[in-house]
Amino acid sequence: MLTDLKLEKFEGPLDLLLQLVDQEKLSISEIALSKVTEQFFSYLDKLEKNRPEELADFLVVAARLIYLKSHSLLQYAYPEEEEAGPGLADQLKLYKQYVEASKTINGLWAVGKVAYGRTEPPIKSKEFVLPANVTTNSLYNSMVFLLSRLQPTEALPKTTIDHSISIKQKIDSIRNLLKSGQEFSFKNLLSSAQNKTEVIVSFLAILELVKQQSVRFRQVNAFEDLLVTKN
Amino acid sequence: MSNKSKIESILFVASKPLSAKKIAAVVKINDKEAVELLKDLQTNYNNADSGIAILNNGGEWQMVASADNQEVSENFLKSEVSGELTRPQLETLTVVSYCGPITKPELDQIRGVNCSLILRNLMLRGLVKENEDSANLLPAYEITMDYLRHLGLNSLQDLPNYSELHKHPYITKLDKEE
Amino acid sequence: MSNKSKIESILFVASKPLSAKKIAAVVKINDKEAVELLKDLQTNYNNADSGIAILNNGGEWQMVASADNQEVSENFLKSEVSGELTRPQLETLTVVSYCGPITKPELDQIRGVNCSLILRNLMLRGLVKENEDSANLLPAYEITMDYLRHLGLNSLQDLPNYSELHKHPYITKLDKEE
Repeated sequence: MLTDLKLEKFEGPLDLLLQLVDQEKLSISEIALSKVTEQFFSYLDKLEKNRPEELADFLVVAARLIYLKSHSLLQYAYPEEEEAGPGLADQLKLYKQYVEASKTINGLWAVGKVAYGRTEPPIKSKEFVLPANVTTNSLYNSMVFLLSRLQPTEALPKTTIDHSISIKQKIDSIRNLLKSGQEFSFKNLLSSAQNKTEVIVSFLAILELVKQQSVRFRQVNAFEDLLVTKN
Repeated sequence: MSNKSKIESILFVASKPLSAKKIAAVVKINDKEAVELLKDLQTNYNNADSGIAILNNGGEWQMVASADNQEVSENFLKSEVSGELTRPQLETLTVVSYCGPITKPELDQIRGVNCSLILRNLMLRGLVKENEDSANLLPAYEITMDYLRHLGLNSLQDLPNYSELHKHPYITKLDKEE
Repeated sequence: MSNKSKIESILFVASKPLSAKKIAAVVKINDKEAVELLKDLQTNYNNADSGIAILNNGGEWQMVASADNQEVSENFLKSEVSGELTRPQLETLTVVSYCGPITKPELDQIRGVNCSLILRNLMLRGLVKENEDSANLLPAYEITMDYLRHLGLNSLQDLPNYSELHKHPYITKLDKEE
């Protein structure tokens, strides 16, 4: 499902989500969110190139979308869990309310009705009085305080996303694996993983293949190995 | 003369927003009495056909010419240009208007993006200010009287759905978490 | 809005006596109507317990604080003049003291907020003045002689650590960012 929303038009990840949900004519719910997860991810690549400074904000929401998506696919794997803070759908509903309200504010602002105050006091003092708290010491302290605020913040350590392997590459390698056999163990697949990212990518690749109905998997007991079988 | 009339005189001569505390000190009454009288004056002035209004924003009060009469007022004053608001500025101002005083983490959470730059920008334009209450560790942001004057509102409570959007459960929840 | 309310706004924002003729011209009514409405407003305001009065002197009209409240109005204005500076005011005065003469954009940049109102206030209190040197396009602000004298200093160089803080790298660095 390709979308033609323009990246420049998004204020942030919530704005993007809101527009994706609107475009699908869905009302805001966790189900709606998991439906637009893929579209959301398709924007992350473009974002990394065009607006890298905002990537972190988008990744936070991306992580929560993955959580929602995997939750909806594997409900039994998530026992009743107390969620920390408001859910993403609730957060989005709240955000939407303020976006709506901002239209009213914009209207008031655009009308340009200004309530003017008095600018000149009717009486002016003739003699000079030094304010009680102005001393050479207080001036010095205030300057030192200001400088501490101007002190450049240390640059955040830079790190890049681990691009060791993409979901697409992993899917290809799983397809290859299934050419040589009808079935393989998920545990074995993970044993060759180089890092955590690859473990996550492998899992997402399997989910994707299940969704495409290319494979199915079996698990006899909870926490046991998964057997992945070609369809 | 009554304390109410004294407050009326003070609001009239002042050329900037005044805190109720300050007014109370000058009239020599307690803060609560001052607020009562200010509200009383507000009721007298803020009616449909008044040429003067009393604005109230986060503990500060100011007497102004009615926003509806902006055109004639500008004959006697340098007209203040409001300028356009960009979409991020507008969105941030909206959240600060409805939820202020609000801390930056709360604001970031509601908008889903880091608002540091926008806040700085809005402060430079004199539309938002840092709350000076140093009791809190994190500074809180609120809108300025100048912003209120440019919206032509007497107080933020006049915004549509104010009470509903002001005390939203998630915001108070965030408060506790921080 | 009614013409009466327009006149009320005009009297409020104008800080000087206005002729009925001038008022009539702005509201676009004839002089006689204007006088009628002014008298009407006068009846509203000039009652025993009002904090605002409308004076009429030889064809000129002015809104003033009631004479009975003169004391409290003057106390207020005095307290405005002699009272302590707020933190933002003190900080602005500090920057002008250590870094002046300084233009408003430079000042805004250093403090991170718009300093217009504060500067106006510091000037009203005689602490800061606009530099008259018209060689520059932008006016520069510097401290007044009165202020220096009352601080007991012969020159700003006598401020603690002046030479170090005057051209501090954090501040000169901001200049280059512009």
